[in-house]
Parts: sequence; structure tokens; C-alpha cells
Amino acid sequence: MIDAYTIQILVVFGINAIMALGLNLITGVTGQLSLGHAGFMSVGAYTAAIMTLRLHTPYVLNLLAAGVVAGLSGVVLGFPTLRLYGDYLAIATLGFGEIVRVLFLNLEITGGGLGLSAIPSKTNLAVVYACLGITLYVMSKIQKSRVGRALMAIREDEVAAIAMGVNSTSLKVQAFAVGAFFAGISGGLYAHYLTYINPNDFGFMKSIDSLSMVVLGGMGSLPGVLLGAAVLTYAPEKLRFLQNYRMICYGAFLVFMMVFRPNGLLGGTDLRQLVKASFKGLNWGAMAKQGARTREGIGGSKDGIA
Amino acid sequence: MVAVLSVEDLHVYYGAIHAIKGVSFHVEPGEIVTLIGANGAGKSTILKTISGIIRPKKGKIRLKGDEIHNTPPHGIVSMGVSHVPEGRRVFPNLTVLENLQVGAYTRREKREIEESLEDIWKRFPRLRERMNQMAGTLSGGEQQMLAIARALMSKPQLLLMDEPSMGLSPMLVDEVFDTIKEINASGTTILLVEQNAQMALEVANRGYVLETGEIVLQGNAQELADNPEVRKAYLGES
Amino acid sequence: GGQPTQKSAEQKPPEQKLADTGPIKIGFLGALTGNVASYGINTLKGMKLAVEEINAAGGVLGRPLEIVIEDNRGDKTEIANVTKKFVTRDKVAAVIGDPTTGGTKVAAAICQENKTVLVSAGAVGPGVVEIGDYIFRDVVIDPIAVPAVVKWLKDSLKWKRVALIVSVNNDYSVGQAKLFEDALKKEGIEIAIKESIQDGDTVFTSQVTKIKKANVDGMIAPIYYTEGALLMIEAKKQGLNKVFIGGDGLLSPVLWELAKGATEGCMVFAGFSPDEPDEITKKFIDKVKQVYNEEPDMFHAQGYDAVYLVADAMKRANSADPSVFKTALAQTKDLRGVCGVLTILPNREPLRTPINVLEVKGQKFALKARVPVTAPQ
Amino acid sequence: MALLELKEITMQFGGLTAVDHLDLRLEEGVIFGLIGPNGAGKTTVFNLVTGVYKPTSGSIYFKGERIDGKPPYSITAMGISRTFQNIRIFKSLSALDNVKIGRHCKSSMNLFHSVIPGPFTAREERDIEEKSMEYLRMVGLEHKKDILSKNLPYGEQRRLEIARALACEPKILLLDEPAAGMNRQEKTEIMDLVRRIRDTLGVTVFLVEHDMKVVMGVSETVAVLDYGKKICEGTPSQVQSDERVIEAYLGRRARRTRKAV
Amino acid sequence: MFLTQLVHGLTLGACYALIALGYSMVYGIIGLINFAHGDIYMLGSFFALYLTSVVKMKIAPAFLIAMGLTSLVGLVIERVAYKPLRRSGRLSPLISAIGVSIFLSTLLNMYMGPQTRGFPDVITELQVKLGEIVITTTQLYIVAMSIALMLLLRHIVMRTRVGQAMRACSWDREVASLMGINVDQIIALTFAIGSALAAAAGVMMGVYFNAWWPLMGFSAGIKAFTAAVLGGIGSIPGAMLGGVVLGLVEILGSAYLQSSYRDAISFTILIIVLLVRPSGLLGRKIEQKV
Ligand SMILES: Nc1ncnc2c1ncn2[C@@H]1O[C@H](COP(=O)(O)OP(=O)(O)OP(=O)(O)O)[C@@H](O)[C@H]1O
Ligand SMILES: Nc1ncnc2c1ncn2[C@@H]1O[C@H](COP(=O)(O)OP(=O)(O)OP(=O)(O)O)[C@@H](O)[C@H]1O
Ligand SMILES: [Mg+2]
Ligand SMILES: [Mg+2]
Repeated sequence: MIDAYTIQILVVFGINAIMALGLNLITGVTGQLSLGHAGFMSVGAYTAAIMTLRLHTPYVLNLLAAGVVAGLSGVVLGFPTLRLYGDYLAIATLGFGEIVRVLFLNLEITGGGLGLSAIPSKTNLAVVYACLGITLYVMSKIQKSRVGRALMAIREDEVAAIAMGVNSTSLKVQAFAVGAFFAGISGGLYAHYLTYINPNDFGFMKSIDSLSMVVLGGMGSLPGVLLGAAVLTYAPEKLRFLQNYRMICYGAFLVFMMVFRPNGLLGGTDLRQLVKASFKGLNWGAMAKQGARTREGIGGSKDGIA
Repeated sequence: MVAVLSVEDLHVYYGAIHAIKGVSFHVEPGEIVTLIGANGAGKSTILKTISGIIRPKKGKIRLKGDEIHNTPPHGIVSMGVSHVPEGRRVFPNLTVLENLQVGAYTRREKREIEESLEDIWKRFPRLRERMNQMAGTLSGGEQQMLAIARALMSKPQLLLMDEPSMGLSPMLVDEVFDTIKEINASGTTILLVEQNAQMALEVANRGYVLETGEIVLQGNAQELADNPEVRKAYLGES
Repeated sequence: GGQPTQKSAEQKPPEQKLADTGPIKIGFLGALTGNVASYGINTLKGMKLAVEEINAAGGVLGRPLEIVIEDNRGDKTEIANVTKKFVTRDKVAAVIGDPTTGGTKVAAAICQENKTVLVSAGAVGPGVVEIGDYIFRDVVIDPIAVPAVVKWLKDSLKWKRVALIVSVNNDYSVGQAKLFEDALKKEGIEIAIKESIQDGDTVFTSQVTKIKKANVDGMIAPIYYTEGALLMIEAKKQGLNKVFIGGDGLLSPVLWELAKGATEGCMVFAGFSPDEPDEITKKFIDKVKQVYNEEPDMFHAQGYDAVYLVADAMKRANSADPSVFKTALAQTKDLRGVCGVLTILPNREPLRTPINVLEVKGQKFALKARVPVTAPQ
Repeated sequence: MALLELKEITMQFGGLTAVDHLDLRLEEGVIFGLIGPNGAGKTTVFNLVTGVYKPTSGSIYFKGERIDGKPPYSITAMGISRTFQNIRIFKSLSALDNVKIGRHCKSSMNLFHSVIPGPFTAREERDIEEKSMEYLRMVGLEHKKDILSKNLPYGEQRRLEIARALACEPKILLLDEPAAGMNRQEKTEIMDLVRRIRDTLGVTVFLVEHDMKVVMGVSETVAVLDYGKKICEGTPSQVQSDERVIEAYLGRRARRTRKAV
Repeated sequence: MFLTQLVHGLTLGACYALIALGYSMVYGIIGLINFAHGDIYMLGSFFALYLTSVVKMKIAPAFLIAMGLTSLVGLVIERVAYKPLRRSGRLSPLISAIGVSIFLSTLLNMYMGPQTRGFPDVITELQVKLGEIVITTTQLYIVAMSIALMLLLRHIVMRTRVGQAMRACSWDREVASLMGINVDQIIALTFAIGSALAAAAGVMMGVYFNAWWPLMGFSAGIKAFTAAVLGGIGSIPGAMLGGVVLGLVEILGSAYLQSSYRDAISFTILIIVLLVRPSGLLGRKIEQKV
């Protein structure tokens, strides 16, 4: 039976999934570690909220504007910072997220620390899933296209990709723009769903949440990211019966899931292997060895110590 | 006399890939034994299994009679096996001297280490010149020397060498093979993997030919060098 | 505590969505983990005490009260999740919480839509009860309290120049600071310097250095007790020997537990006064000490009062159906609680009077003044 | 006009001069070998030509147009592509996808095209697929198109890299030690492949290699670098008998073989 | 006033440096963005709080025992949450670290309550007055401690046999094991030292700010990450410098610019620094040889 609570979870899952799919393009496909994705989401949320509160524009237009403005902010962030590699980029994106948050805490138009309230409640299950469908369609098309292959090439080996004629800076900015666009859409949906937004809702932890969805699901894999978003949206709710122990168990659950599937639930394997692995039970040593044998991964700037 | 190394019915897998399919061979004290074979035949895999980086699925590896296939790599090093890995893999941000010191990690006698260092300086004067240079900035040939020297620092009884001539200029290839002979002459047993079969068979006592994870031919070096199959496939004669 | 029951005219609930027998469920909305957990945990403790007392005295309408407890981590999405769960799965008669204004707003929209009463024990900012006729709060609301306190500062303490400290990532603080700014302007008190901090900060050195230079009569600090205590420590370290005054956000024994001597003389205005308590308040304070082995703060008190507020309305309406007892709730008048006397105004905002100004003396809050307030016209 | 011309190229890293006032001319359609001791600066020359490094001084011309200072991706688009000394394939992509990425600069679909389908995009995608298969076939890997490239044996990875570079339809192909780590037979196959690339596709080949049998066997002209300077240039036999080359590079055994010849 | 702010900035910077040191060490040697470092720091601080307030210990032994206990916890965490992920991509251990972080902070939240707690008076505060500047003993301790620990750490990493092994592991674990290095042991040791350093930072900061709460690790972890990257990943003096710069920027930024924009100011400066020096202040860009 689908009651309002179930619908609630389904809506939240949809909003999270759209956001995570956007991040997946940046981190999973293009290999650029971003720790500030919530910044884009907040840009989208505030754009939608301000438009509807001040200009009384229609809902669909708000959503679209949320995506576009967030996408533009992705370009603005991308141009200077995408020259940075690996963890240096990661910290710059983290910084971006924080700068946006502090800005929104201080601006008049965003209501500062009071946030914006009385945003019309427009988002419903149908809209969220329509948006999710569009996101999935766009992402799967991109991944299978020339641009998508070039993005993957950048992830695998940027130097070689450039040598194949891939303009990596421009493509990375494009990936950031598209990823931010969808984060913005998800922000717009969020604002019109909860009716109240506050800069603190889009802090670093929110960025980390969506990164967890991407990594836990399996970077670069669309079904993986959906599964990751589903698991991480559902798990905290499902664990409610644990009462006080809930978040403790959630932390342990994250560790357990990563150890169990080091490359994500659907990362780098087909479903057949997944089934086989779950039959084998949890053999930590063996599981670890199933992972890639090399330790390059994304943001593979290995700098050693000095 | 007990063989320095004996490998019996070795099977190694990478996930589902059956890379080594029942290989057996042995290396006697004081020998240079070479493994030759096409790319992907499994040569490097065998060396990695001996030095403990990869666990075999089945089979036995004995070092002077002791089974070692369940010993971790660092344990195997302390038992007197040293491995010059494929592609040099020196520690780029450590100096030449530090690379050598790390090579002597299993030894604790300061004086003896000093002596070994002196030996290395004598054998590789070029390394001495570059003692305090970061290994990552050495040229390919120098890095190869360093990799060999580093392996010698643990005073191995058995030296495993994986394609030491790869990517070296012809002159350096000569130098490296001279070095191999000298090391052997000073009492170190050597298991040598080489693509340059001609040179390898020149320095080796015996050899094994590996194809897709199985030994297809074996014999002493001269026999192999004269074998028409080997000549065709590995020595480039038609 | 409760008022004599006034029989409500319409007895029959319009939709039979709640069980008529068995316990009356009340949802607790608040954070038990995360950044704002300390507010949620104490609110819940206060609620539990009230429910125990009420149940021991025979419950409401002959049925016991039961609290449904869920943690929302202070996360807006989880607040929405939990509220939806309360109204659809648990079918609670009322939701009590969230202690934060933002969280309350998210929950209020859902409660209003699902016709469930929400009583916020802690939301002091603007725009809460406007969300709908099912939404209430039992706090001292700032638009009424702040002007009165500022007037008192001018009249009794003769303050002319003040520093205003706001925690920018705390909506309570930002909202209260705005009201202070307006009121200070109206009373002609100069804001010599306005400094910002953030919840979670531990370093206040540069703010204090600047305030010290500004040479003020006192500091207005509408912030919470943790930052407040650390700020006072820093002030003392730097020799800034002026008095802080803040709202009930500072009303917690944590203040001197953390800051030791540095809080001496600091002032707090609140509805709840642990000093010179009346019977109800005294009983409550003893109970908190006895059951939880701690001094009550304003969240304990608000949680406790909120349960009584709801129970009282149910009794008067003779119904546990929200669409029925919400009317009685809106008519609450002169209900005694541990935070003073509460009346719900026609616009559904609460009026508590008087406002107590408390002063930290040794390890307790001593009553310094009672500032009477009236409903704004 | 030479296809590729380096004029007075110098490249310094900190205090180290890796390439020192180097002049090179490659005519269209040749197979040009570049040899020299380890660390002589051969790979650096490739990096300069492909724009990975900007030369400290000097200029590089391709088809008469100056290319030094241009970004690497646009140099590739002009018709210069390469392989790497340490294989740099896209490891977790399939062999076919690797080659498809090689087609990047020969196709034009952008982000919008990929989302909004149309006849043009379908046609271009089909062309990419067909052409990529063609190059895989050329290096003999068509039956491995769906295998993840990291799971290919070393020799096949090398050939895959060549196919990927060919997919750009370059005018000139830079091969950095394509035969390293291969045995005789495989080396012979690589030599065949190099010749076929030139003969059937008409691509000029610029080859760096340490195996004398390979370089001397396929190149028409060979230049020798030592400490970044060109010490000799000529036909294979001229180069092999040059005393300086023997001294700096080939060593005594080569001398012995030469005498034996 | 400027000098006073400068002193505050340096002290805060030394605090950040103290957290960043352990962070940077683990980061440099294992390549792990250890989001649980902040929570290990919180745990170290908690042990000291417990020992001084409940067991009524003196601060010096409490400090040492806290370091010891925390490194034991660090060992367990490494074994359970990171070791099984050694061979997978870099982001998997990062997510695992987040799991550990949530686990530790909520565990302590449940056990101790979310309340901020003060330390008992464990250090007799003396003040040194130099003109208008006032320097306290705790400030001196913090600065001295961070410098001493930096030097000690640098000595261990650069000059000792174990340090050599650590550096070898940081470049190539497989080859390191071929040198006879017990890689598991070295990594465990790295974690133990890193956790002990985190504990040292936690105790010092707890005493200095007189505050402990279960979520104190969160922002500390971000500061440590920022400082370590700002200074140059893996560089120990860099972590120190990065911490000091961050502390100065925060204090001077809120003193002379807008205090409400503090974090925005420091991150803007961070991004600008990285654009000018893409490998941090003291980081060496390891040229990828093509
Ligand atoms: N990490 C790995 N994962 C999966 N398969 C592997 C891995 N390493 C090697 N293989 C496969 O195992 C087989 C043997 O590889 P190995 O490296 O031992 O060959 P080799 O004889 O040393 O060849 P080369 O001359 O290229 O060094 C090959 O088919 C190779 O593709
Ligand atoms: N990015 C760099 N930074 C510093 N030094 C470099 C860099 N790239 C190359 N070098 C140095 O330049 C010199 C020439 O290097 P290069 O790689 O071109 O040699 P090579 O001729 O290709 O040698 P090999 O035959 O061993 O591949 C070497 O001394 C090398 O260390
Ligand atoms: Mg090999
Ligand atoms: Mg080279």
C-alpha cells in the first residue's frame, strides 16, 4: 500500500537521485572529485524560491531557471579551477560549496540565516519522476555519445585523452555545467517540496551524501547510482526501529557496504558476479582482492610524503 | 644437494583467468636459469608468485626445501629471495642512496650494510655519482641499474629478474648482462625472465620456454638456442 | 495542571481517522543526533516528564498519552519524512516540536495539509503560525519580548551604546537580532558594533578584540548557550568586563559549566525562571534533577509545557481529534505552565507574561527583574 | 616543404637541457627513426611536437604552419598523433571504445547532439563505429573489440594504442618504442605493421626505438640524439658505421656484429 | 590591536597545524582523504576529558594515555574500515571513512550527550604581557607543541628506517613489500602515529578552547584537510604552514574584513593560492613524465 509516508520517501529518493546522477557525470564519468555539489543544489533551490516568491513565475519555469543558473555557476566554478588536479580540485570545490553557503547566509535576497519560507508546495511524485526520467535519458545518451567517451577518456588518462584531440578543459567545464544543471533542478524540486530552505540545508554533509550515493552505487554506472541513492535514502528510514542506535548503525552500514563491495554495488561488475559474490558471503580478504589490483582511482594524484 | 628453488604444479588465477596452468621447474645453486616466452605467457606472474605478491591457487613452491607459497612477500625476502620487478619501479622521490637503504631493509647490521654499499659503488660507479639524486630523475638505464643494485642490497641467495633489459639502449643492455654474469659469478643464483632471448640464452645455464601458462620446452641454454622452434619464435629467424 | 473542561459544542469528529480507544499518540519531532541534538534531546526529556505525570493522573479523556519518538538529525528532509510518518503511519493526534524554526516550518506545512495539530516547542522566528490553523507554538515570541526587554535596558540599566552579536547560521539568532536592531533604533540606543559568529565556532578572539575597542555599555547576544559560554570566556580572557544579555537561547546550566566564572552577571530573558519558582515550576525543576540528574534548561521547560498545552485543549474539547481540539487550543487562556502564564492570542501566537530577566549568580540564574508584556495591537 | 620541421629547438627542465638546439626535417611519406642513449631526449622531442611541453626556445612547423605553443588537442586535430613509451590506454574501457576515442577529432557531435537524436548523429555514430573497427582490424584486434583493454596482453595493448592513434587519421604518426618488451616474432610483426601503415595509409612515421633490428629494418632515415643534441643523421647503414654513434650508443657488441657483417 | 590579532591568528594557526600534521601524514603515506581524522581528534580529546574530569588525573599523564588509547582505536579502524579497501579506488575508503566518522560521533553523542563540555582547570594559566599583547601559557604550549611535533614527525619520516619504509610504501606498496617491508605493519604504524597526533591536537584544543562536544571533529576535519592541501599534499612542513596561514587568514579576515564572511574569505584565498600554486604552498608538483 502506498501511503503518504511511502510517497514521501519516493519523492526524496527521486530528488536525491537527480542530484547524484548530476554528480556522477562529474565524478563517476569524468573522474573529477567534487566535494561541493550541494553548492549547486542550493543555487538551484534559491533561484527557484526567489523567482516564485518575488516574481511569481510558474513552477516549470522556476525549475528550468534553477537548472540553468546552477549550470552557469558550474561554468563559473569550472573555468578557473578545472586546471587543478586531483585533491586540489576537490578542496576547491569544497571551498565553492562553503562560499556559496556563506554568501546565502549573508545576502538580503536569500533571507540570510532565516532562509526562505512559504515557498509554494508544488513538487509531487509525478513531477519528480518526470524529471528523474529526463535526467536518466540525458545521462544515458551522453554516456554513450562521443562527448561521453571523451569524458571517460579524461577520467582514465587525461594526458592520453588530450593527445587524442580531446579538449579536456572545455569538456570538463561542460561536464560541470551539466552536472550542476541537474543539481540545480533537484534543488528547485527540493525548495518547492519542503516549502522552506535555509543555507545550512546545503552544507558539506549534503555534498558528501550525494558523493556516497555515487560511490556506493558504483561510479559511472547509471543503475548503480540509482541503487546507491535508493539504498542511502531508504537505509536511514529503515533503520528507525533501532532508535538511539540508528545513526551509529548507519555509519557501520556505510563501512560494511564499502568493504563488501569495494567498487560500489554495481561498479565494474555485471549482475551475475554480484549474485555470485553475495553467495560467497562476506570474506573480507577475498573481497578486497576482487577490487582493482592497482590503486589508481580517481583524482589519482599520488604525491607521496616529504 | 637441495635445489635453491623448486616449483611444482603451479596454478595461478587472475579472477577467472587461468594464467599459470601447472608449471614445474627448479633452479640449482649457482645457476642462471632463464624463462622465455611470448608476451602474456605468464613469466612475470611466475616471478610474482615466487616472491609472494600473488598467491597460487594450487601447487608448491620450495626454497631450499622450505615451502614458501603461504609466506608473505616480506617474509620471503628475509629468506633470501630478491625480486627486480618488471619496469624498474624505483622509488622516485627517494634518493639513490635511500633506495639502496630500503633495499637493505631486512638487514640490521650497520657495518655489513656499509660493506654491501661499498660493493655496489664499486660495481656501479655511476650510481655513486648520483647518490643524492632523486631516483625519479634518473635516466632509464640508470634506473634499471638502481633496481638491480637495490635488489642486491638484501644479499639474496636467489635473484629474480624480470626483463632487466627492457627499454635500454644497446650499450646498456650489454652492461646489464655483464652485470648479471658478475653477480652470478660472485655466488648468487639467478632466475632471469627476458624477451631478449638471444642474450638470455647466452648468459644462462638452462632455460624453460613458456607458452600461455605452460612450459613447452626445457633444456640447457645451448640446446634451446639451437632448437629450430625457439630460433623461429624467439630468436627471429625464419 | 489544567483548566476546567469547557464542553465543546460539536462532539462528532468529521472523519474517523484516529482510533478512539487506546493511547493518544503524540509525535516528538526533534533531533537526537547531529548539530542540534541538544535541543531535541532536552525537549523530549521535558515531554516525557509531562506525559508521565498526566498518565499517572489518569491520562486524557481516560486514555493514556504515548510519545512516538523519531530522530530527525536536524535534517529538513528527515523532518519531512518523520512528520509524514507521524501523520500517516502513526496517526498521531498532535506533533510536538521541532525546537528550531526552520524545522518547524517544514513540518508545519505537512501537518497543516494533513490536519494534524503541531505545537512547536522552540520556534521563535516569524512566519510559523501563519502556515495554518493547526499550527501553534508555546514559546516567548520575540516580537513581543524583545521590545519590552530593550525598553527595560534603556530605562533600568541606562544603556546607550551596545554591541550586537549574531550567529549567522542560526535562524533563531538572526531573527532575534533583527528585532533587536529595530527595537534599539526605536529606543535610541546606538549599536556601536555588530559582529557575526557561527554556530559551532570555538574561536571568537577577533570579534572580542573589536568589541573591546568599540567601548560599549553592554553586549546583546541573541545566541545559544554553547557559543555564548565560549564567547564569554574569550571576553574575560581579553578583559572585556561588560555584561552580555541574550534570549532564552542562553538559558542553560551549560553556560557556567563551560564558562565557569566568566558568565557571572550575564543576563537572560525568558518565560521560564528557575529562581523564586512557583509550585509548578519548583516541582518541575526537582523532577528534572531527580530523574535526569541535571538542571533544566528552556528546552526541558518548553517540551513539558507543550504537552500540557495539548492535553488541556483535548480535555476542554473532550476530543483527541485534531480538527476538534485545535479550536480549544486556539482559545487557551491563562494556562499556567513552568514558563509562566500562557494565552493564545487571536492570531494564534502565544503570549507569555511576564518576561523574566535572569542574572547568572554563582551557579544559578537569579531573578533580576520581571518585565510585563502585553499583546501588540 | 617538409611535413614536420623542428628549428633550433631547446628544452630545459630546471637546470637540465633535455633537448639542445635540435634541427630535424621529416619529409612526407618517410619512416624516420630517432635513436639515442637513455635520457638523450627522444621522448622529450615527441612531447614537444605534440604540444605536451612548450619549447624553451626554437620553433616547430607542421605543413608549414607553426605549431609550438598550441594546445596538444589542436595539434592532434591538425594531424599529428602518437603512442606513449609507457602504454597509456584507457584501461577500463573496451578495446573498441579506445579506438572510438581516437576518432574524437574526426567527428563533431557535441553535448546537444548527443541528447537530441537526429539522422546526422546516427550517421556519425555509425561512421565512428565502422572506421574504428577498420583500424582494429588493421592491427589484428577485431576479435577483441569488447574486451576491457586492461585485460589485453601487453603486446596487444601496444597495438591497440597504435590503432587508437591511427583513428585520428593523422598525417604523421609518432611511435615511442613500439617494440619494447616484445620478443623477436612480435617485433617482426610490429615492423610489418609500421610498413603497412606507411604503405597503405600513406602516413608518415616518426619512430623512436632501441631495438636496432627494428629501427634499421624499417627506417629510411635515422637521426641520433645524445644529450639532446643531434650527433648524426643519415641512412641506417651510414648511422650504424658512425664512430660517434657506436661510442655513445651502440657499444662494443654492435661493433663486433658490424665487424662480423 | 594588529599585534594582538596576529598572536591570536598564530595560535589558531598552530592549532590547525597540529590537526593537519597527523592528517597530512596519513594522507601522504596512504593517499587516504581521512574524513574520520576529525572524529579521531574528538575521541582523543574525549579520553583526556574523561581522564582529567572523572578519573581526576593530571593533564600530562592524561595527555599521554589519551594519545595511546586513540592510536589503539586508530589501529582498529584501519583494520576494519580501510585495510579491506587497500586495493580499490580512492573514493571507496573515503566513503568508508565517512561511515567511521558518523559511527564515532554518534556513538559519543549517545554516550556523552550532545552537550558541549568544559575541561577542568588542568593548566595554570599564566600571562606574559609584551606591551599591548598578552600571551598565555596555553598559547605558548600549543605553538611549541606543534613545532615540536612537526620536527619530530619530519625526523621520523625523513631520517629513520621506519620513515624510509613509510615513504617507500607511499610510492609503491608492492615493491616495498619486495624490499622486505611488512606493508601492513607500516600502514598500521602510520595510522597509530597519525591518530596519536590527532589526539594530541584534540587535547590541546580542548583545553585551550575549554570545549568538547561529539561533533567537534567535523569542522576540525575540514580545517585539517584544507590546511594539508593548502600546504601541499603530503608535505609535513606544508601542513604546518598551511595550518598557520589558515589560522591567520581566519582571524585577520574576521578582524579587518567581515566576520560573517570568514569562511568565504578563507576559501577564496585558498582557491586563489591554488590557482597560483596548483600544488599548494610547499607541495612539489611531481611532473608526470609522459
Ligand atoms: N592483474 C592482472 N589481472 C588480470 N590478468 C592479468 C593480470 N596480470 C596479468 N594478467 C594476465 O595474465 C597473463 C600472464 O601475464 P604476465 O604478465 O605474467 O605475462 P608475461 O609473460 O610476463 O608477459 P610480458 O612479456 O608482457 O611481461 C596474461 O594473459 C595477462 O593478460
Ligand atoms: N618533465 C620532466 N621534468 C624533468 N626532467 C625531465 C622531464 N622529462 C624528461 N626529463 C629529463 O630529460 C631527459 C630526456 O628524457 P627523455 O625521456 O626525453 O629521454 P629518452 O631519450 O626518451 O630516454 P629513454 O630512451 O630512456 O626513454 C632525461 O634526463 C629526463 O630525466
Ligand atoms: Mg612480464
Ligand atoms: Mg623515451
